[in-house]
Amino acid sequence: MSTPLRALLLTVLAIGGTFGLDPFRNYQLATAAACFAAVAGLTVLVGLTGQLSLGHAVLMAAGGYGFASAASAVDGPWPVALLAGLVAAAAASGALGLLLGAAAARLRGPYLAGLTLALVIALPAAANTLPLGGDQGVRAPFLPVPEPLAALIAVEQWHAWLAIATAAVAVTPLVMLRNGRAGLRMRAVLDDETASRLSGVDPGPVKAGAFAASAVPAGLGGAALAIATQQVTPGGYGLGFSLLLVVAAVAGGLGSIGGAAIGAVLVTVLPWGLDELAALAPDGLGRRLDGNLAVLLFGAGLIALTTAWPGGAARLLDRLRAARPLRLATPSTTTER
Amino acid sequence: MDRFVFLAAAGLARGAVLALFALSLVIVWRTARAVNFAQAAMAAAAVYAAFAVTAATGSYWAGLATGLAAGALLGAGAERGLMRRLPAHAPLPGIIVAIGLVMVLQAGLAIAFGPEHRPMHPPFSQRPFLIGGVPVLSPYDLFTLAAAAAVMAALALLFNRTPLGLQLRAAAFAPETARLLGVRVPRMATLGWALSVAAASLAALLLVPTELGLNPHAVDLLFVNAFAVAVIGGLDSPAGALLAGIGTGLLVSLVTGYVSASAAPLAVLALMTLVLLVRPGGLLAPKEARTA
Amino acid sequence: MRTPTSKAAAALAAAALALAACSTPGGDESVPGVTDDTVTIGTHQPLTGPAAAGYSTISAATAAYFAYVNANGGINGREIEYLVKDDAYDPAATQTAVRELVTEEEVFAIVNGLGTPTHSAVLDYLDQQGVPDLFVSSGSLTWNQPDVYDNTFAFNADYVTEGAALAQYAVEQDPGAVVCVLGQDDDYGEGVIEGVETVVGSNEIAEVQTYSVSSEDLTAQLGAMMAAGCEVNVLGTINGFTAMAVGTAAQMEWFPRWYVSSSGADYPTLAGYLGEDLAPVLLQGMVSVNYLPFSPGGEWVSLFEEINAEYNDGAPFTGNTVFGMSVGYLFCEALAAAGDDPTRESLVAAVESGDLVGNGIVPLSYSGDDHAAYRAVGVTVVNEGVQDYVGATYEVSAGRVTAIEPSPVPLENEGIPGE
Amino acid sequence: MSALACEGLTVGYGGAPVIDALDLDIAEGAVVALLGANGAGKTTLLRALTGLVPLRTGRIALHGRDLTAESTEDRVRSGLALVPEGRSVVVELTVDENLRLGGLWRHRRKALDAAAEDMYALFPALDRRRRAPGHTLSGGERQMLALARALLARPRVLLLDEPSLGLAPKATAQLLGVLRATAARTGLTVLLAEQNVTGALSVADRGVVLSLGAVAADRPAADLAADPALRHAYLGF
Amino acid sequence: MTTPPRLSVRGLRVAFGGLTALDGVDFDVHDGETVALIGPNGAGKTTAFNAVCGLVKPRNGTVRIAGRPAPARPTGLLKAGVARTLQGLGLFEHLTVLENVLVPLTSLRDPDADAKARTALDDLGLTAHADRPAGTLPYPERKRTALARALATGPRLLLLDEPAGGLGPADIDALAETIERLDCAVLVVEHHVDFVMRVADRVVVLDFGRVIAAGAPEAVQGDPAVEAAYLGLEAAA
Repeated sequence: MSTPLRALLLTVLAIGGTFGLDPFRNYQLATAAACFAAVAGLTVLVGLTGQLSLGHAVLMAAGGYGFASAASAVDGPWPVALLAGLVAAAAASGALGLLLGAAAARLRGPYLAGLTLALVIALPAAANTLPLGGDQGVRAPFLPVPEPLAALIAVEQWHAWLAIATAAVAVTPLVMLRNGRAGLRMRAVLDDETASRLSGVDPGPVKAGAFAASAVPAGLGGAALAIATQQVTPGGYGLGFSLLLVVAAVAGGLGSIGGAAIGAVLVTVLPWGLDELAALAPDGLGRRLDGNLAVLLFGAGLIALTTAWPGGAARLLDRLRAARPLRLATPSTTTER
Repeated sequence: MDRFVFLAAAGLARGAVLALFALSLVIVWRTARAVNFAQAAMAAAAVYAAFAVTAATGSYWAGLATGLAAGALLGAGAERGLMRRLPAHAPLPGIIVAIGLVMVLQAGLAIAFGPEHRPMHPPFSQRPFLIGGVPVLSPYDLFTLAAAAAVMAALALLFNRTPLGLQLRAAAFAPETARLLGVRVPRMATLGWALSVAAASLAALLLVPTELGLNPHAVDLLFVNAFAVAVIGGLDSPAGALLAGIGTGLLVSLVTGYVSASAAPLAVLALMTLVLLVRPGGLLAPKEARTA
Repeated sequence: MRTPTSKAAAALAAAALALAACSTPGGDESVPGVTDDTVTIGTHQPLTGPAAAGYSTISAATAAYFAYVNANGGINGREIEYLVKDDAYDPAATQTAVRELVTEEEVFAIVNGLGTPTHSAVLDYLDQQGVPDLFVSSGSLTWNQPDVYDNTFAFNADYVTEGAALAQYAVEQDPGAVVCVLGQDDDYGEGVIEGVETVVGSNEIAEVQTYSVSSEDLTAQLGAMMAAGCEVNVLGTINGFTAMAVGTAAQMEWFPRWYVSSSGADYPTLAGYLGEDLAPVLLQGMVSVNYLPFSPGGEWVSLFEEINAEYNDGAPFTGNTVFGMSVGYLFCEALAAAGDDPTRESLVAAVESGDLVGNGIVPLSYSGDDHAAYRAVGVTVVNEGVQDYVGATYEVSAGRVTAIEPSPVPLENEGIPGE
Repeated sequence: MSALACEGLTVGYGGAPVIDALDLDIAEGAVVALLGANGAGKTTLLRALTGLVPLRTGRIALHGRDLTAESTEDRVRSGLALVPEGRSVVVELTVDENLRLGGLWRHRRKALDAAAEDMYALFPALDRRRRAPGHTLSGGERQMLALARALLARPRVLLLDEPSLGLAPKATAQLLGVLRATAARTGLTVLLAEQNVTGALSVADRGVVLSLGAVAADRPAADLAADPALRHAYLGF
Repeated sequence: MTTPPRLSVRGLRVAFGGLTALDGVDFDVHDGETVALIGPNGAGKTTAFNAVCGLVKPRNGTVRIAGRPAPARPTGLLKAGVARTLQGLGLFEHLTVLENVLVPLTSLRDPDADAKARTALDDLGLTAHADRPAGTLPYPERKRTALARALATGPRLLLLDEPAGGLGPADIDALAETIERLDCAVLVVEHHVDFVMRVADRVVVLDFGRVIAAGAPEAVQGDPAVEAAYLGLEAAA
């Protein structure tokens, strides 16, 4: 089945799934869909080209700011505003990604990680210095349920639909890119730069392009989040969130889109679940565990995964499936290199 | 002019701490080819240890010694327990494990000690000397400068003038050759980590009394700025860390004083981007000596 | 479908099923959060993260007050269930927390959500859902927009009011002094600066410095202010940075007069930062403004101290304790006024009625077209380690500052509102 | 007495073994030339002996003591030294630092100074360039430095991998001369892997020819030099 | 007017720090001709290859391909019809065999990439392995994959770096046949002398970065300088 067709099917399936969820779960699903888009971009970047970005939250924020400002500026029916917002989100994050990519092509691992780290830290300062609304951020327009559907579904479900559709629009081209010529070239560069040169693949542009290609889905993820939350604030895209995206990518298995989906759901649902659990603990302890327990477990999981079991969740599925001798058309890469 | 003198002096003290922390990153890079993204969390944990001992004994110096020892132990433990198990020649797993360590340590500290800011008191007065009516540096600033300078000098001596330093450098540059010459390379990596985190802990111990108070995130900003400094100076270059540390300290102080506090992080980011685009290996990157 | 994407489908479907199994939305016609014997309300507070140090004690105090009320029969026979969600001062987490409170817990109202950036993130959502959004814990002017957000009410005196009152008192005490401002680089600092400007004129502030909450120190800012010859420093700072500003200046042997906004002038908290030995010396004469009854030995404080001892494990008694319990009192008053069968509409109507008096030292100003709580503040001064009102009280409206008489609300019925 | 002995040594990197069930015994004080075409397994054997590549099977003994389980560092400290092929000079360090690095575990400071001076006397070309950074050295200088560095630790068994690689004939002659003289003076046991057959055999007592990871010939050097099979193994003509 | 040689190298000089790897090397390869570059280890053969491919920057000298200066950009080289194998295989180990062959074809944006890749695999008997990751294949198949990747683009100049290294006699035989069938210019570096003698039309001998002999295989075989280079200094005397 072709990728777009499969994506369509999955999108319909996911949208159908929203009927089984109450409003709060639908809100969580929308958040997970937004994270999925960003994590998919990140996992392709890290898994296929070996470049680690600690700053994908900022790319999401760029998309969110782009969406919010463009969609608010458009004075028209909601589909027009939505479309304008998404285009602006892709443009803003893509432009930032291209800039980062240009730097990334020149930098080795730790230098790139350092640059992206500094970028995350500078976001609140940038929000205060540039016209981005400071700590309060900017409002994204509220998209109410369209009239014909209003009796049928709650607003959270509608936003979940929009977020899922946005994620699909973000991830489908990424999958096609990854399975196509560009993905092949990225993996070639990761495998052996010298052999790549001799095969006519210039590592620099490939790495830079991969960064930009990874930034656009992240930006659209930011747009999806803005749809669900109607707000873009620098505080929402801090270092903690950026690291959570890395956790999701690693947990799902670097390079794996399906893994990105698993990872995104994991980082959305697990902290909430753990906090519910912490609430059961005695008051003083509960308050200390609240919020911290999830981070502690994520950190421990990240360490365990990387040291003991580098393939992530997607690899586990592979292994379970190994009983049936099926091979993936595109082997995903691991952290082993 | 008064304002400039004052800001420059404040920047110098801040720069010394930055340079020391950046140097700690250079050390672990040079001895183990690793960037320790958990440096801030480890240093914070070491400061908590120092805080506890100072609170129990009443002695700043006992706390300081405990903090350094705790830092060294944490560094050695992280290398022995985690980093050594990772595949060599690939930076990514090390970075990811370090990020995991940050999450574990910071959440663990928050669970153990709560989110409160715990005030730490400096061992010397923070009342600055007035020169021509302009407050310049306080005794504590001088202590900071002296401690940072002494440690940097001691590390320079260690690395460049002692057999141990020679082994540390050889193990980092050419591990296989070093092993063939009887150098216990794994031990050197452990030692490098221990030295590095101890140095970072000292920087954190010097910094925290001038801050709002000790909390699990107290060292985060220092780490990010110091990382920028190390990258600006060149991860391989101790002299670069020193130079870029002082320079960045001055930059932050002057931008904060003359422009605004929120512009300072942007100024650091801009400086870093500029340096990396012009010299991707940092200001004082050594010439690529290796050909193979 | 043997590709990684199919795994996404499997995962999403599995997650969807798992989530669906957890709960189902309620669909009855009753008032959300209200039963015959309970009223459930919620809030979002920074229990972890950078702001936890300054504010995590507020919700504990509010909860303690509600426990006291519940132990004495509740309001109109209903006990108050107070659900506190941690948002770590992260707007994204606030979103999740508040949506969970509204859709999962089906709370009657959100009470005392804390923080400008955090609460801004849920303002529209609460408005769309028609959830009463009472007594927001922030001095931003955002909460007072009855035309846009008809269910949202502020609790703090706004920052502009505080800045103006502080500047007015400074000008009266010390005409001709060089006035400077140090403000946080957000709406808090900006509000205070704006308030000061309304009194001294927009170009008359000798030096304006800002800091960001992630700052390591204030040395550069204080140095610049000292060099500018500042004599009166108005601070729009949170407690930690007030302490740092005062401490840093003292280290420079610089002792200007400090005029501090209420959010950063809680004496017990500042003493915690500065140390019990230094605080009375360094904070001597520090001017601030407030509107809540925290005069030591006053009847409200005595009651709150008892409640704190009995229902809050004797946690340290600070301005946050008074603040948290006062919010609790005001909510109980509103709930009592909302009738025997309260609805969201009757609760909002009760607040807008203008009949609520609260427990402040100045009148509450809620009405149908004003959702600000306090438009007047009283001046406090620290003297020998005791922070208390000095009598000067100002009302700020339409950019004008007028002196008024304080009108403290007496304690009635052991601090439990009833009809 | 045997200085270095190995039994049933098998080494491989996946696939077929590179060294296949190899036995070798070198008497104390002997200078043995290890010969064989490219890919015969000479380098792999030397790396396996020093523990740089793991054994699949077999055991290694130095002066009767089993080394098989020891790390490279410990083998070196037991007196086994390897001068690896190519540029093993640490290019970031100076000549003097490189040289001293060889003896740090062995000597106290004073003794190290003296040992270093001995080496400078032996290799005057290095003496002139003590402070020069490693990357400025020529190929011959690098090879001399690597040998001097290995000798500084006074090993009991010295393994050399292609010391003549990239060296001019004169330099090779000089290097091998120093080696021969040192061995004769100190009783050092040497295993010398060389493609320069004539040069190697001129200093060796015995020659071992490796082919496909196994010993193809093992006899006194003088006999081997005249063996046409050896010539064919190298030149194919 | 004569056609310029497919590859023309003039006065090539390459140095790494103090090491001179190539010191004024000249040679040509004409269309339809197979030239072998031989010499002892470290003579500079691979460096010469790298200089032709732009992987190392020469200090002096020119490299011309069909009369034009060799392009520096990776795609340019490929478009100029130059393909190369690497000594250490240089396969994309995590890519399948088919993907390995596809990479250079996609670089050329060849519309028939898939068909050409499959033909190349077919020619070298790799079709059965097309979908296996290259790193999992046995050594001879990996070697053939590298060759297939170089051949798939239909090069006018093929550079083969030790193509026979590590192969058994049967595989070497098959390789020789493959090379004999090619009609493009081939430059090959190889130690396996029988193989060189079989496939080469001309032989260029390098030693210490200089050309010490060049000509027909038989002529070079008898050259005393070559013998000296291989067997060492004593033979030269």
